[in-house]
Amino acid sequence: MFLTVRELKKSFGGIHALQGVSFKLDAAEIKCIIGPNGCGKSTLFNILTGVLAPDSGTAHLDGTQISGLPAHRVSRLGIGRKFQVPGVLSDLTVMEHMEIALAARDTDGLLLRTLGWRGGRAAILKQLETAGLTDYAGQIASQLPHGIKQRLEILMLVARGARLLLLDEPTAGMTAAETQATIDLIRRINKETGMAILVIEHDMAFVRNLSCPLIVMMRGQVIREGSYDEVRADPQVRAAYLGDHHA
Amino acid sequence: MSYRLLLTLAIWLVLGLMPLALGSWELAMFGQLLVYGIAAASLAFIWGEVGLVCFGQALFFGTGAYVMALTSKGMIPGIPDSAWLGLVLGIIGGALAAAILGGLLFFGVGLRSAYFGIVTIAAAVIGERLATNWRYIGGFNGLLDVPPLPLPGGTDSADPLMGYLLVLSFAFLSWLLLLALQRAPFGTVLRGIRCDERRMLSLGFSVPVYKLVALAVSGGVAGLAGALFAIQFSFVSPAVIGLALSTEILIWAAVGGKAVLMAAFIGALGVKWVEGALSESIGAYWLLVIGLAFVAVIVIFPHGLLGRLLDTGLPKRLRRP
Amino acid sequence: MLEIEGLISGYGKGASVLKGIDLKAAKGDRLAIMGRNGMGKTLLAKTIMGLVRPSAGKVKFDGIDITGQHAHSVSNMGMAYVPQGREIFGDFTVLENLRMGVIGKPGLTLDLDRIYGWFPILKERERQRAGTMSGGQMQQLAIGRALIGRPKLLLLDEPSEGIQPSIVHEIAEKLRMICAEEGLTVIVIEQNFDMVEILAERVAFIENGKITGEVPVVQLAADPDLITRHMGL
Amino acid sequence: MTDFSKALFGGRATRRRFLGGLGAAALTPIAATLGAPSIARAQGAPFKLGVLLPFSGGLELFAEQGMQGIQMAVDEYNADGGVLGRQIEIVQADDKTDPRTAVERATQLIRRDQVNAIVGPVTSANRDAIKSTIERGETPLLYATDYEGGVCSPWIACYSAVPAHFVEPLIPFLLEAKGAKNIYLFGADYTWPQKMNAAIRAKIEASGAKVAGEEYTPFGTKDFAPTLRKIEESGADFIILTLPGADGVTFVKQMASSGLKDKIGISFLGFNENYLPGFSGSEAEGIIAPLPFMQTLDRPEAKEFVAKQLAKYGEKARVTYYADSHYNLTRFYLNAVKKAGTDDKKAIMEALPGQTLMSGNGEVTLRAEDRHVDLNILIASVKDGGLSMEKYIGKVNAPNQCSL
Amino acid sequence: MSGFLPLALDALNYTSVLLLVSIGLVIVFGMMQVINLAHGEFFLVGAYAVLVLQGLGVPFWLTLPLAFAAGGLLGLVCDAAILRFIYHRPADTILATWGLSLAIRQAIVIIFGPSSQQVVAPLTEPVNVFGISYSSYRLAIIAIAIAVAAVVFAVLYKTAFGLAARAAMANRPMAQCLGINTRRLDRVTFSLGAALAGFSGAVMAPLMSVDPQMGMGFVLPAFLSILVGGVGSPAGAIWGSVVIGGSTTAAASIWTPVIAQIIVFSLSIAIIRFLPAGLSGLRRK
Repeated sequence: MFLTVRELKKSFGGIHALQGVSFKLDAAEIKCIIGPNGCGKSTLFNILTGVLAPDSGTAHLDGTQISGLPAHRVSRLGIGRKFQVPGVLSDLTVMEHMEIALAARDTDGLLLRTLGWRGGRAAILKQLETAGLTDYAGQIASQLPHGIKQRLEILMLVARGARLLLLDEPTAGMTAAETQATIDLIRRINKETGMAILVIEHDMAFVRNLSCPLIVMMRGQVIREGSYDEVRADPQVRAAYLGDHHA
Repeated sequence: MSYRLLLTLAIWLVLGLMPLALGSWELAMFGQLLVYGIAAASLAFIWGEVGLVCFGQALFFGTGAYVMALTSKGMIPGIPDSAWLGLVLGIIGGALAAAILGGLLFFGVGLRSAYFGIVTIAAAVIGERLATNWRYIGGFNGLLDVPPLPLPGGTDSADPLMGYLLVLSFAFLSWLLLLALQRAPFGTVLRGIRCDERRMLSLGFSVPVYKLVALAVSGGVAGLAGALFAIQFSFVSPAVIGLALSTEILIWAAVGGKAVLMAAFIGALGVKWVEGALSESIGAYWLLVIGLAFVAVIVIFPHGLLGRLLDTGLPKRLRRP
Repeated sequence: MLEIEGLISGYGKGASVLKGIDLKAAKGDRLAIMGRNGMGKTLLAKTIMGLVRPSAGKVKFDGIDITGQHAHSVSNMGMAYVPQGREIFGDFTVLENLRMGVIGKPGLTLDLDRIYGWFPILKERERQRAGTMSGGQMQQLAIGRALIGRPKLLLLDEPSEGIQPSIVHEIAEKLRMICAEEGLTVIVIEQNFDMVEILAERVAFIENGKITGEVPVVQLAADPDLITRHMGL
Repeated sequence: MTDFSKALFGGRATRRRFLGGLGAAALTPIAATLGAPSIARAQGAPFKLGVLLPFSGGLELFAEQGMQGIQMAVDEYNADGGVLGRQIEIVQADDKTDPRTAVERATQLIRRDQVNAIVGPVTSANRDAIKSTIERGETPLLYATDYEGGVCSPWIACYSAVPAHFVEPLIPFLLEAKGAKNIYLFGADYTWPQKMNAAIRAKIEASGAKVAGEEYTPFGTKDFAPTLRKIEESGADFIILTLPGADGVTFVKQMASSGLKDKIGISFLGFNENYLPGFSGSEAEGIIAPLPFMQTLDRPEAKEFVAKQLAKYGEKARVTYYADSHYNLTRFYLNAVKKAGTDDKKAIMEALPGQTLMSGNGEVTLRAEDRHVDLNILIASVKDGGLSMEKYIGKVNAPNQCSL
Repeated sequence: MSGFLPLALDALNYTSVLLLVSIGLVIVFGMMQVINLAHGEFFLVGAYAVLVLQGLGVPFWLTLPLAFAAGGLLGLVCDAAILRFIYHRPADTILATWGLSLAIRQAIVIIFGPSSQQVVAPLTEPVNVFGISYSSYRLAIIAIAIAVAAVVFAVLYKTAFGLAARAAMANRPMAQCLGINTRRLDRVTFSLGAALAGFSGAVMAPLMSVDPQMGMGFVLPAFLSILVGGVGSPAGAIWGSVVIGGSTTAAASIWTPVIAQIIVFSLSIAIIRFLPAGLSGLRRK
């Protein structure tokens, strides 16, 4: 198994954010975690990226334990994360973002190598061109349209060269067309780079169109795994989304 | 080449040609002011790139000055009394002081930037107290009779022209170094850290190490400025290590432009010059005027007086295609 | 009561998220605004409230133009806001939280009995630190804090978030009752149809920063596919 | 109300006085030109005297007092035709009580203004800081503040009370006249108090009395309770204070408030008339200070000097030993210029020592061996809010400062 | 080494003084995130207010409230003229208030002259407490500091203003949404901080040299106090003053004031380093 998560538990004060979450992900597989706000998705991502250490349980990437490692080490092992709030560096230009991502890939973030790094303009422009962001190259990130910010962030992670991509609500705030473009982008990234991708999302249209296996979380637990149709048919899941009333 | 870069280069050219136009008094004065310019630029580097408001800059400056004075006076056991060696050791000393401070503050539970400022204030005061109490390095009065730097051709830095050219060359070299770092991918990473440390961590950059190295580089340049101070002013004392100088350096950089090396550099020269002129012309009122003028600059020009004018922008490789 | 015309707004210097919102609510109306995450619903609430300054457009409240007014003046004119995440003062006691609802408003007394009548749990927990209560209790406190200021309009952002379905139901019923009693105008931003169905009469859908349609709740309840279509569910 | 308006306008009036003085200095050359056209036209350039004093930064008062002396000396010589047939012009510079600024201003005075000599500064740190600058600039430095001793440079002349001047007469006086047996030494954390106390300790121990304790405090300390407690518990019967400026005032006030001052005697080195307005009631009463001069000194030369100062700076002016020392050292220097007959700095510096003149307190000689003076010392104490004589000591010979 | 009781009294006294000075600082810093480097100059203005008022024949105890008003008035002016433009730029508030401090201090030098001025002490005779003789005015300061802290806490925890202020400290936007005019609150808060500084200056005036530099010695220990105590809560000023005041007095009693300063600064750096939320942050965890 590429990513193995076993019985992760985490609580803050009296709130049990994760109450024993386990799941698996194959190499080059896309899975989507859905669940209402506050179900523990973000805590899970924080543990998988080294921002938080779990109270108990483990996570392994390709046989290496990643739970409990500091964030930059986890990143170097090949986990890239896209944050829920558009994760761009507000006063940097798009090209600077790409330089940071490419430098992180080529140097593993090691300082001495950064000093000598000469990845350069050509690689940056090529990346931007593939993602269709060339027009925005010189713009400051805080001034970008919302959707472009999201795409820029994903592109950074791709350029950074992760083996596993964690996407936290990648289409939040996007138009339907932008959402579709993002789905295409995710599919293409997956196909071309063989990256495994774990998505958190609660936009069901997105989930349906991405058509991948789903993991449904609720109140810190995995309540269901399966395909879109299986999950949609599950009364418990419908309850989580539409309230008891419709169950 | 942007007109801003041209302007910056023109300033260097003018500074380089000044000896043709100026008498020995102006050269001697500028030879002293340029030292402060280097210190201001060293602060602008970490303030602008990493966003650290550092009240400890004088600590690095002072370490450089003391190391220089002790070495050239032959007061460090086992180290020959060479002024040039002192210069090198001064740079290393400043960098080391910065690295130690950074090592204490950046790792583990990180400090928010306002706290960083206050903690460095306390560190500057402690540095000043230690220097005052350490008899070997001269205590409160400090060390006097620091010899000038011998230069090829039998002259030394005590000569106004030679002193000026010496400090100017080091100022130019420091500027080149800091600018090169700003414009290298390393600088881009630092700016990324300024925007969002968490995200840079998640991209695989060990943020504390980068901050530490940036602070050490800044400290090294400040140490160089301190070493040059020792030979230009021929003395060192706790006054070059404490809070008063730290605050002054912040002021110079803020008035000139805290994020732009050249603006901060000129800011130091300008503020010192205006201070001198005001203290001669309006007597006791000069501090009042300086204080209020300074408040006005901070309120009205968040980027400093020259920040926008001298911002050389991004390197060519990062310009829009 | 509330008229919004061509409202354009965004965060910071960034591009606009709301791209021309038009919305009307008469006195006594109970309007829900639904839309997917990130469509600008919360920004809409913040812009109405005066926390975010719109770049264009107009907001009229009770006949007065409040565009660009500070949040405290908007509040004092009679608009109460229950934000997403409730934002109660966790370090304050329940009573202090309730007092916060009146101290900014001249001429109001702390009419606790009225609030405790609706939410008895708050009376029980009066001296407790608000941060230690459950999600549902905090939500009742947030609503109580808004109502104690005797607003004309109640603006709720995701009141069902993070609350057990049974409690959502209870809160929704209670809100409906209160609104009817007080003749309050309500605007509720929601994703949870359960809450919307009980509380609102009318639903406006927001997508890509614009209002894409308005449907009576009865119609939505009768035809669940309508909501699926609008919400992409 | 008058006191208030004095407080309100006192500072400004002083300022105007300086500016007025400068104006007068600037105008006199014109008068001289009219009176003696031939010489003045031949040598029109004024003879410049640099003054480097802390006009801001906390020691303004010392600067004002020093300036009072210098200005009077210069005005007297100018009225007498100046030196070398040229009028003397004062070039004033503010060292902000900061060593870095002192070096900048010294450089400016030497290189830009090309002064013939510099009078000042006040603090030892600033004097040490500018030492190399004035030696390289080969410009005489005239230093007229009491200090820790040991300055020996061909370019520096000192009109200063060094430790011996205070310690030699003070300790026997405290032991014999005041019955002190156990003395606590407390000072600010810098060179002057440390050197001073080393000398005091040696003298006390040689005289068979005891040092109850020795302690230093950082500048700017505002709470002296722990130290006062220690002093009380040490069993000391006298304190010798080397804590100049505001901190010293604060210490004495807190000592008075704690009641300790009624039990333990206090001697304050460097105390002078400037400190008096800082105290209220009986807070300062009984403070013993060794001084080379005081305003109320009952000697003809002192009365004459004070009268001249008051005539020049107003009846309310304060005349301290700073005014006296700066006045005398400036006169020594201007006499040397006359004696040398040239504005060659080296020649003037060589002509400087060996002179004797009447100071505000007896005859004083500028010694040839170390360019320091032997001062006439008196011991005063605070009585009824003013300084009054306890004992007149007379000439004290300090050791050669070049052989320390 | 002194007995415990005198040492405790000395420590309590210095703690009280620090508390007086830092309580205004913590309110301003905690509420507005403004690091007010001009705090020492508001202190100075309070002391000089006593000087002027005593010159006019106002009895000492009556000058205290007037010094409070003087500090507050100056704070109001500074807020209106300077600070309201830069509240959202914390680093710049440090620099601007530093410039302000320079200007105020020099204005005092120009108006009153640079020298120490005389403030007549109201209580001069030491009294006997538990068998040791102690300065009666110092005892008065302890009482005043406790009273001021009590009043400030009563205002913060018992009045509507205090509730609003604490609410703005905890969640600014929400406070606005509940009808709190935070802009006006800022102005009142800053003025209150300045007024408290002025008041503490007036209280301290009889015990120290009244000169233009007098405020500077307090600013740094007061800042360390509020950082050590934690700026998130007004109670932080109490914890911080106890730690800084107590350790300064103890170290100065055991060793020397110089060593005390070095120890206290290092200790503060260590506390701030490992407990960024200060000591009052511990309790909340």
